Amino acid sequence: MALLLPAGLGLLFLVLPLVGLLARAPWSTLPQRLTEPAVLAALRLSVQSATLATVLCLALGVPLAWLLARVQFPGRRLVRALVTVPLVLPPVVGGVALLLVFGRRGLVGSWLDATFGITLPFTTTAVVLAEAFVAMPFLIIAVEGALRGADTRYEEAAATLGAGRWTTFTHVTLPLVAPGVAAGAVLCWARALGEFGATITFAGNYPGRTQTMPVAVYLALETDLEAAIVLSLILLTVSVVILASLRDRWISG
Amino acid sequence: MALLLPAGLGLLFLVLPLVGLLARAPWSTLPQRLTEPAVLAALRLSVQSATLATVLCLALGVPLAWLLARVQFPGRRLVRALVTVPLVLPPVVGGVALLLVFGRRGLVGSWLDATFGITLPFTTTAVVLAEAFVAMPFLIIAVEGALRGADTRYEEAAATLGAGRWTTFTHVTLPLVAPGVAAGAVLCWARALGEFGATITFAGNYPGRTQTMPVAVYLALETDLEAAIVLSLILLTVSVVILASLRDRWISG
Amino acid sequence: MSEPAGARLLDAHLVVERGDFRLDLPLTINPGEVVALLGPNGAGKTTALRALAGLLPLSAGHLTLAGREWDHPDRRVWIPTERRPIGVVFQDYLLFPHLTALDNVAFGPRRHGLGRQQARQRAADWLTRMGLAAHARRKPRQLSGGQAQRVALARALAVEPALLLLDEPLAALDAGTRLDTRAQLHRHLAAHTGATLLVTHDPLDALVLADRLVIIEDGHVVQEGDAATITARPRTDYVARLVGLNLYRGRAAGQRVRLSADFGLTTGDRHDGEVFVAFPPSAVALHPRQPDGSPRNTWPATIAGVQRHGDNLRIQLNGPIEVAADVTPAAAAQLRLVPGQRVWAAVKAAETRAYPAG
Amino acid sequence: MSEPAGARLLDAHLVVERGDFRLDLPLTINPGEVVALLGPNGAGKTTALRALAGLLPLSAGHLTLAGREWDHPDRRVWIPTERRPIGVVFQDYLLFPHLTALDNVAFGPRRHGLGRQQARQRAADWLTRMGLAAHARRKPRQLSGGQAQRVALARALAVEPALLLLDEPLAALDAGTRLDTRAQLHRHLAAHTGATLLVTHDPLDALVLADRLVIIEDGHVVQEGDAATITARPRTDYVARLVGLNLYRGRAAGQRVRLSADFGLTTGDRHDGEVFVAFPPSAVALHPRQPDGSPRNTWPATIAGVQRHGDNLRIQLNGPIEVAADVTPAAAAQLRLVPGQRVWAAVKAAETRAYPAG
Amino acid sequence: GDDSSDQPAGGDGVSGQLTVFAAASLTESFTRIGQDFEAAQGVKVIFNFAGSSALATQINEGAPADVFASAAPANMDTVLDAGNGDGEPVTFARNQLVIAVPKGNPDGVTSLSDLTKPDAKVALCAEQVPCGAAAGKALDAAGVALTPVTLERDVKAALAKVRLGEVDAALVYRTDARAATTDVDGIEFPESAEAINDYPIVVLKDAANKAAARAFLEYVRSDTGRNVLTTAGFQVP
Ligand SMILES: Nc1ncnc2c1ncn2[C@@H]1O[C@H](COP(=O)(O)OP(=O)(O)OP(=O)(O)O)[C@@H](O)[C@H]1O
Ligand SMILES: Nc1ncnc2c1ncn2[C@@H]1O[C@H](COP(=O)(O)OP(=O)(O)OP(=O)(O)O)[C@@H](O)[C@H]1O
Ligand SMILES: [Mg+2]
Ligand SMILES: [Mg+2]
Repeated sequence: MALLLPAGLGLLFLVLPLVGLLARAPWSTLPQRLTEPAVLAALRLSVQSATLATVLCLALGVPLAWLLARVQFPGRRLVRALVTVPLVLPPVVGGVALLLVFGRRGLVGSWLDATFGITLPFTTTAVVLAEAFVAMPFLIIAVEGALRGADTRYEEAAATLGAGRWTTFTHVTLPLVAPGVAAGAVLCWARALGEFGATITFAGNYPGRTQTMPVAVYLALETDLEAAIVLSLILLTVSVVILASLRDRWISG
Repeated sequence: MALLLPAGLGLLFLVLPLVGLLARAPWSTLPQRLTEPAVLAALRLSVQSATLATVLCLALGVPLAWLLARVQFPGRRLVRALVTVPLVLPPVVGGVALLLVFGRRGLVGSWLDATFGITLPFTTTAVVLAEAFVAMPFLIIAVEGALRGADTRYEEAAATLGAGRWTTFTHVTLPLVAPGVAAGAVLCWARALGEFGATITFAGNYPGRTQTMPVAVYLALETDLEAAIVLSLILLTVSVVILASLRDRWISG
Repeated sequence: MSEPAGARLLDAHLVVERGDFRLDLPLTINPGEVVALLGPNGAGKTTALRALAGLLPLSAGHLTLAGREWDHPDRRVWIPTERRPIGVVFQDYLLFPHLTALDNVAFGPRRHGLGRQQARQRAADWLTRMGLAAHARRKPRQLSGGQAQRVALARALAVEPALLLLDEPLAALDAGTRLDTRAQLHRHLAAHTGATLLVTHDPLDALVLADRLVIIEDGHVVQEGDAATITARPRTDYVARLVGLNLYRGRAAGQRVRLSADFGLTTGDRHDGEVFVAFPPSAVALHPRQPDGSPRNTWPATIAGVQRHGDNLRIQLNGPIEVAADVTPAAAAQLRLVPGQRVWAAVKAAETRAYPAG
Repeated sequence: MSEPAGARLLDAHLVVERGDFRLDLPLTINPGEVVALLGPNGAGKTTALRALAGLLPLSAGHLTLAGREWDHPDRRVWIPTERRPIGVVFQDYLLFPHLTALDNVAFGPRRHGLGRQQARQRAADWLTRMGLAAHARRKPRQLSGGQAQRVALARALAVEPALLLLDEPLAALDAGTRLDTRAQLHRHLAAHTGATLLVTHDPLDALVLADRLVIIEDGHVVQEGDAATITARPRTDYVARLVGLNLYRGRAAGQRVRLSADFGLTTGDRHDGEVFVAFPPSAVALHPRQPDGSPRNTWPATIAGVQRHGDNLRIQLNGPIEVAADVTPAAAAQLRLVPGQRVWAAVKAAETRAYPAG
Repeated sequence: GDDSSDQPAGGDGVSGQLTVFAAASLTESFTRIGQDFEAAQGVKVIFNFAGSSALATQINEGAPADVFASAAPANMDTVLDAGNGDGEPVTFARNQLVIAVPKGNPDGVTSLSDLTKPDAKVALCAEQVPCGAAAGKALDAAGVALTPVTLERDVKAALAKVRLGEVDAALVYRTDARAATTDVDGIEFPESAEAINDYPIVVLKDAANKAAARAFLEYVRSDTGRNVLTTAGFQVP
């Protein structure tokens, strides 16, 4: 089979480095790591904030994807291009940009501070925002692709039955593109979970509050390569287990 | 319109940080930056290696996505989960993992060195490999989603006309999911273009050979925030222009 | 056509341009009336239906239902599809693949303000009426083609639309189900106080279900009227084939009609000027030699094709005019009717009908 | 059925299970033979066709073409779809949306080894034969429903298959095009040396195109034979409706057939034991009062429904037996035939046919 | 959030909590010092470890911090130039370069000039980061022209290349070499004296708890603090 060879090669390319990590990991230290409260706190924070960031991305990104896929408006090309900005921006610069806007001295941040007394940076909210900023394009582009691939005639049929745009969207379009949305959400969640540069810049590195696993890995790298590998493998295992259980349910559902 | 409000909010959230950067950028230094040979070299290297990485991802990732979407085999859940590994692995750790496998003393690398005298680290090839490793999951997941959404009955029709799996794949399936593949390729290219952690870890940093724009941005950040912002904006503009011109052609094509 | 304007429920002049193709169709439908739109493939039937549904905007003209303007490009009036009280059955059903048959039918009533339970109840009633109660919980992919089409019909009817649009609603049904569904549809349409437009290829559907037929070709109306008129007096080849007649155009002088420079027919009716002449295939008799005797139209012809047609054979003949003739298998065997064979065709003047053209 | 086994091109016993539904269909087709598969919606026609095409595996049974086994679960034999020399027209066409009509048709020939130019040439020939030369460069979305179906037909025929499978190939065509396409199809099928299976709802298609009819209901064969036998002697309600007859089952003793405890008919034929009795709706006469005179079958009945049916009206009657009667509009007006009206029905014994059941 | 509000007062009139922004290379030493300080003074110390440049940006964008300990004077200057320092910074530690080679020194490296052999693969830090600037100065002082295969983004990355065997040698800080003695040997060389990197620390202008901040600064420079730093391989002034 002409398709199996490249597929196998691709899989090998993705899996071999993991094998390398597994071979190098100091397994004896694993139990001790797993009981360290700081590691557990970082793990919990990572999963929680990645999930919240995904929810935020779904709430804002799916409508934006719909706008790009279904509504003709002037400047659509520009908007579509702007959506890809956080993809290309080095995450650390993304973090700086977020500071420039939402920081205490920032465009929006100073107003938030003066009006509501809210400061975002260095809070768990900041972690969620940083992750959402970096991960949202993945969701938008995946969902837009799915929307373009979907047959718009079902939406016409819904309109003839009296469904407005909103109902058509929630009752017909979304269920039809559910696999695409699920794929986008997976990408988004995984990207948020692995996010490091923007998070440490915008939210800082406070254990229990803003120290996610990737940030902990970064710090561990400063002192101990093996420790960093073990932490990465813990993060990896957790995410793979969550994704494997979720995705198969979503896809078959 | 109940959909326009979140869409607008989402767009604002993505665009505001960019505004922050634009407001802060020292525009007067731009012409000088743009003529620096090191900047141009980094820019060219970034675009070239991201493009090569995308080609590599397409060649290996599309067949793998097809395998996941269309072929029932034992362990498919596991393979699907493994594909997401590079997404969650902090990129620096991904770079370490690549070193452990393809490095001079690595599993495959030592064999390559002994047999062919090839060492990958610190070469442009290493840049492409690092970017491909990090970006491939985006392509695979997007394409798999598109394949699942596509109507398999067209493939049945092709089979009745005598087309085997390979011909059906190239002549029917791929054209049908072209928008999904295009979306995946865009994600993949953008992610590769912005890739920093795995690249600098696996390929190192040498101007003209392995110094991509994100690496240059990172180093600029160490000394001069404004310079880093200008470099980021240059990278951004180039990628947005390329994406905007490519995507609209692909989507309408 | 001759009703007072006030009685019209639908009053439209549909002009739509689609690439090279231009639809230009004046259309009125009275309350309770069923109009069938017939025409060859590509004539613009689906285009007209989409314009009525608001899925295609008019390029010009207007569209008014019950005095309310739905689409009027000159006045920039436009009511979107979801605010038009319509029901549509699409040519390829378009059942929502993620919903069960029941939820597909309940979708419209829900949107029209019914509660979930009420909507499902109404949907269940409709499915029962369509003989599909047992399939209510199936997804569209698990339904056969004909089952899917009946669900689509139930879905459109369940919203009790003021304008019902049917794009070949019976095409995929088997003969038995078709009869039942046609009867049900007929019953429903008879009770329906709204307007109905039925796009169909099947003349029987049109004759049974419609009060009036509008026949279009290439985007334009070629004939319009009740079934009896159209059946008796087709005005184009398409309509003639639809109703199963041979049709010719010629110049009449009394009973004699000249069809070409060197061929004419004697007809039962007297006219002067441009006329159509029509007669059924069964009126054509075939003879091995030139028949003599009572005054009739006779001409030599060559057999171009033979098909079974019901219990009879339908023979296509070339010659001064192209004509179809129906003969019994016994007669065919006796005449050795094979393609290429030369025969004489004969039609009694009394069996032909002539009527003014233009 | 009675041919020697050696003459069979297709020899199959298709057993497929799909949820609750089970298809169990023995099927043989000789070289050049056209078999029509008829049955109500959901009977399993598409299922059988998919099993033949290799799109569904058999659960049991076997499938052999020209002595080569294609599917035999007991022996673990399985030839995949793309290696079966077949041509399929799907119920919903499935034209490749990204290819032009020409490239859709050229797809099969290309896969069968023709060069690009030759394949396109053959495709162009087929499109021309189908009257679609002008649409060769269109994408499927730009074709009307009927145009798309003709392209699908051309695509299936262009590979010159040994087994041609047609899932309602004419359903979406207008009456005129249908006649032409049917004639073309007939011509092609007559020249075709392979086997053809035609799934259809339209009895006319089946009668014109097929050499033999196989009728299935709920996955099982209920009747099989040539058109004349089936038309004359339907054995189920579905077949009776298909061919337009009233059908009853009863116990015969000579010319008298008892249909229920208190109702019987006198028939033209003599039999003993279980029989079917059939007569056409046109054989039923309606009278306002009980008719007297010549010995005939008469019974009181109530009008359940009236439909137009061609030039006549078809009346559905309740009573000791349910029966359909055709009357002229003039007669209907005279009898004031409205639902609920009580009338007397009469059928001459000579117009009924009885034949053994079971 | 579980952020603790004011802690009960303890020690010498300082109390509450203290936020210290410290360079990532100080993670181990400062964590130890912080624990001792907490025990001694009853002040809760919260650390934000990250790259010095990122910390400087955060401080200049209004991050709530009391103390900034930088791994390079340049990043300290960024903060001072923006007017965010309170008083003059003090240098509390110094770091010196060594040549890191794989354990056992297989190539027998003894001096900088051994690194110029044609087939030797050497990793340096990029000139934008402190260890790269220091390496440049040292190489200049030795009069050695060296073409590295890579200019790493920080000293840990350069060291990792040695540990994984990708390069034959790297110029790294003595503290880093010492932390990795299981995998690498650190070879001292005389020119490193020309390229010593200073670690400055300062109390910030917007500090919420200036008393505790000053106490922390003093504690870092006390004997206890110096001890921790020296153990890690720093020189202390
Ligand atoms: N999207 C399109 N772009 C250009 N031309 C189109 C498009 N859709 C349809 N047409 C053309 O418009 C004409 C009318 O098409 P329409 O679908 O209304 O025909 P129809 O009467 O419904 O035919 P059928 O009986 O075969 O369904 C056809 O010639 C068709 O080729
Ligand atoms: N995927 C499926 N899963 C379960 N049952 C199915 C599935 N597809 C079809 N069926 C059922 O199998 C039976 C046969 O379906 P099939 O499509 O073969 O009918 P058909 O004879 O082609 O009908 P039609 O004339 O309406 O096209 C039906 O009862 C249908 O509901
Ligand atoms: Mg149509
Ligand atoms: Mg079917």
